[in-house]
Amino acid sequence: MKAKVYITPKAGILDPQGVTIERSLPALGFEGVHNVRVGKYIELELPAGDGAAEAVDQMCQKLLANPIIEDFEFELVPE
Amino acid sequence: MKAKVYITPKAGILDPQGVTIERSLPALGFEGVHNVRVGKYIELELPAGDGAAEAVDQMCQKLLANPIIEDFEFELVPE
Amino acid sequence: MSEPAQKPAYELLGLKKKEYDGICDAMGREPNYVELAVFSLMWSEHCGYKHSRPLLKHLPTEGERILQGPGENAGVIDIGEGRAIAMKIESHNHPSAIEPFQGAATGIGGIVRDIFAMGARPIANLDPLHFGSLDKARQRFLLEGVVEGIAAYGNCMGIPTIGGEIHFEDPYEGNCLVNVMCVGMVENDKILRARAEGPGNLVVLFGSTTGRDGIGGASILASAEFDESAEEKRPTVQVGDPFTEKKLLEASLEMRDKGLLVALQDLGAAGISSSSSEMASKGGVGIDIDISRVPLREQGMEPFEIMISESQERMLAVVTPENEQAVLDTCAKWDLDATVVGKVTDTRRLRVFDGDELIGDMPVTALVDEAPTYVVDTVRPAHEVDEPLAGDHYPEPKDYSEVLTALLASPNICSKRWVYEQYDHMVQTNNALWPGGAAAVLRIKGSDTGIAVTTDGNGRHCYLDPRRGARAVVAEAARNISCVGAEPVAITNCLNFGNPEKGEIYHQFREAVEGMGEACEALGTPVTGGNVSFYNESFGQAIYPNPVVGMMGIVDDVRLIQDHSFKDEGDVILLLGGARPAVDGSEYQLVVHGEVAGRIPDVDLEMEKQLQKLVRAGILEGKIKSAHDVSSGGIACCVAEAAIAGGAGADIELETDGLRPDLLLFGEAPGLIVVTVAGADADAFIAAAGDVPAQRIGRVAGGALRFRADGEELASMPVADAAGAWGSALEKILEH
Amino acid sequence: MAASSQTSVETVRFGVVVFPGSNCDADSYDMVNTFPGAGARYLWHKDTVIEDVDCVFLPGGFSYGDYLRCGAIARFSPIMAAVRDFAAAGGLVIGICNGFQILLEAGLLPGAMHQNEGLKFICKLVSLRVENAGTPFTSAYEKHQVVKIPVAHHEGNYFIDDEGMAALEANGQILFRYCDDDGEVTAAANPNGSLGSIAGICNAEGNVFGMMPHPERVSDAIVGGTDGRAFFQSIIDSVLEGRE
Ligand SMILES: Nc1ncnc2c1ncn2[C@@H]1O[C@H](COP(=O)(O)OP(=O)(O)O)[C@@H](O)[C@H]1O
Ligand SMILES: [Mg+2]
Repeated sequence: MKAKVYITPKAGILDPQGVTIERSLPALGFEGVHNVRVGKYIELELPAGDGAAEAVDQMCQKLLANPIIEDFEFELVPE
Repeated sequence: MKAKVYITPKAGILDPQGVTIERSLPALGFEGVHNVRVGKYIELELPAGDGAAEAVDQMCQKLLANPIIEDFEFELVPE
Repeated sequence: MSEPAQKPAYELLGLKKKEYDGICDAMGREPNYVELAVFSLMWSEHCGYKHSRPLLKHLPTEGERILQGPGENAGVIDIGEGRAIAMKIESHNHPSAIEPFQGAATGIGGIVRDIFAMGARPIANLDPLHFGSLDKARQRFLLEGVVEGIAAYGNCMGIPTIGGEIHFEDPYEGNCLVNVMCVGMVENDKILRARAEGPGNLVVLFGSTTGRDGIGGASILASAEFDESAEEKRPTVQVGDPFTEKKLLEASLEMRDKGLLVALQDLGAAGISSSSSEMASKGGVGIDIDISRVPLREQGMEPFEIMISESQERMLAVVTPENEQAVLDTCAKWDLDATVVGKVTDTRRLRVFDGDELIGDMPVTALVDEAPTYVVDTVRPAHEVDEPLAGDHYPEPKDYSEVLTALLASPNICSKRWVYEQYDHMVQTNNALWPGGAAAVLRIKGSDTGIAVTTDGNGRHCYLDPRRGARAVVAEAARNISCVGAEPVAITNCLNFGNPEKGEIYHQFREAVEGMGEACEALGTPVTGGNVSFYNESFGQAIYPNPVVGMMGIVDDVRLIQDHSFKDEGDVILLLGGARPAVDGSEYQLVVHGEVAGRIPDVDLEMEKQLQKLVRAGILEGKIKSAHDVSSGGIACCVAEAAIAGGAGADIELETDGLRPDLLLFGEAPGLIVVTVAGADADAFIAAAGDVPAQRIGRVAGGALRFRADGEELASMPVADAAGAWGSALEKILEH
Repeated sequence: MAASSQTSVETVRFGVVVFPGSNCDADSYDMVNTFPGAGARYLWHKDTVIEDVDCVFLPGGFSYGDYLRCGAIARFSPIMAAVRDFAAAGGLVIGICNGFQILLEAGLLPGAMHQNEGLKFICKLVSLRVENAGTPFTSAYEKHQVVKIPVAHHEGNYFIDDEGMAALEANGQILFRYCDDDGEVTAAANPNGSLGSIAGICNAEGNVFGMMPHPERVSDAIVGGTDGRAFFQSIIDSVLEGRE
């Protein structure tokens, strides 16, 4: 099955990429955009089964996200 | 309103990050994971209105994604 | 819509009818699709050097120190004590124009592989870059992307990017130039070559998996065969993976150290086809490849796609059967895939198998050495004139200080700190000079020796006179090397031109190659290899003809080198060399008068040799306390840069000798060097200069720059103001 | 990656860890060996034991390409379990640049790294102020001494939460801050946006240390400076003292 993982900078934590994008948008003609936050989107395939959700959660905790500065969410999509 | 943007490497384009993560997962005790693809997940807020979808599409094309090597999708979420 | 008339496949692959006939002759039959795909690439301009081979043949390539000239992955130069330097320059212009970050990154990847294919450990990268004017957003985007791409790849590999150059001018707007040079160090007895030998030996492919990258034009074969909408599945842009390349480098050098390799070759253009056939050609053998054994990263790849895929970060090795396991083990240690994909034969043919089935069978010699060559009738373009502009062609500027400030802030002259601070230029801890000077100097660990490296080009000068321009480029590179105290030894070159099928372009190419050869001959710096990049034009507008020279020099005691900064109050500033500055082709002409016209002065190569010898000797004897060659922006900018670097002012008094002061200060001519010596040494130095004209032009003094000619003050400003204009110009433009 | 250099019991032994993407490993190794009282050897990331080592040295580089996050994958290398044990037993562990990032990811030091504020890789000489000269890593410096040591990184923008910061301050765990040439800690002198202008910290126990700047790059006058030597001298002194 497929897992879709969304990793976002923790609320209240500086996001230098988001800040830079937000600053450069007006010059491109996009006014009024705010709260830009840049995170990661990871897709992966893993064996289906009862343990899948637990496995993805563990992967996120241990490797894919850094809990000090990032939050994560994921969804499992059967194929 | 809020836009959620998902950016992924185009099919067929090498994704060195995905490959490296995939290779390292077995050592962490996660077997059988494959097709890991790493992209970006961006959230932003913009003025609601008819032009919002068009604006986000343009932002993706011009700034957020690199259309030569990346695909993007987005959804608009009213608040 | 009506069906377009179907063109023959060879034509869609860029081959001419005559070329196709030649292939049929060599094969003794018509080629199948696999063979046609392989031939079309091997006989492309890129691999086959169809328009350049006849001229390149005449370049001087021999010298006492040359251990390997053109013909291998890189040239190799003996630097003494059992050590050698491998170096090569290459272009990645077209990919960078499409996707600057990845184009530049994979450019670094490619040139680095060429260096470690020789068994050398890469110790430095250099990056000569050319873009259109930074007024345009697209050009700023290209610059930022290219610099980030080079940084991302080189920094990750741990190879310091220590030099290069950056030039901005309109002719590069549609075709940026991204040339990349790599320098490596190898012990003489560990040099590897790409000669496949020993029928029965195995061919091992290691590194990344193979995908559809870079199939490019040949993809029409797939549509011809399947007619599916397979087209969009084939990315034209390749993504670099520096981490895999780092492992490839370490694994290759470890196998070198263990003596496991008969031959080593990187996979570049045309992938397995060219690497295997070139290795076979060099060794006078044949190679069988079984494409079914190649690890793939995409499903459903056609045999021809596997043969010509240009997937990055792959190497091909020839190993004896006894060493097979050790090679596979070393790759496993570095977490790299490695597969035996073929073997060496005595057939002198490249045979392609899909499992047991023979699907291609081509004579190696025809593939590698028999691509047709072309010589085009030359046409001298109308802008090339015989006479230089008259001395009063342009009005004399009213405010010389303003001109000096404008020149110092010109993107072509200003500080390139914004660029080189993005490069890890210190890793490997060898740099005896930090970026920003005439040439970069690296110490060679474990010895007193240092090497100096530089890249130089001057498309604008070559546009006005390609022969003089190319001669001057070689001389300038040598001057840069000499200005740190090192002796110029050898060059590698990257020849960037427009469409060579046009008489005017071919004229530029021929003149430039001949001019380069003359200068290399005269200065004793043979050509160890290089690269040719044609078709740098869009919408009929070609780039300036732009030969780029990468030069290396040697200094026996690296502690004696000198930089360009003014040192002590009271030091005497001398101008060495007799060249007469001219407005033609100068940065001054373009920035202030908005034109590029006239004829550049020719370099006096005999005088140049003596001038450089004088400067080197003066540095090594400790007499010369700073040396800086006069180039863009003329004597005024040369002095200003030395003053800024040293944080010291200069009082300059020149004699016009009939030259209008603006030309004297801002004009350009090859063959001038500004040096400083201690006051007490000045007279003796001048007396010992022999035939080299040496004149006192001022003193290091105070905190201001002052220029006078024939007693009349022309320009003056605090060094801090000059430093401000020069130091922040690029940031200001990019951060506007 | 040749055999280890000659070491004797008298010598202070540095174990330089080599990850597949390390690239300051050889610089670090060579530099340690320029100290008469010290000897370096390499430790391979797949090793599971650390023996005959006084100080584990995680060098700079891009351990696993620094894909995903710097140091995120390296932290799971077999050697890191051994490094953890080594540290728990009181051994000295230093991480320079990528090594610092790995120690953060591994939780051996508190905090995390963001991308540099300017989003660009920065390589340049910067000034640092020694904040605490009473540690095994800084004893050969003087408190508030200003030293010039280069940075070369893309992700050196140090972050820690308020509580963590308070603890760092209270325990004297901040050893280096970015400053201007006069030793003033200013925003303009902060090259990457690090909170508190932090350039280097140690753990509460005082035996694990990480810094972004590269002292091994300024330990030889011919390549631009010697301000880094005192860092290594401190470690050597401290190990020798411990043996007395
Ligand atoms: N401008 C040039 N001057 C001298 N030698 C050249 C030049 N261009 C190419 N060569 C030589 O021709 C050979 C083939 O070049 P190339 O196909 O670019 O090699 P590679 O695929 O290893 O990069 C090399 O040995 C190269 O050095
Ligand atoms: Mg090659």
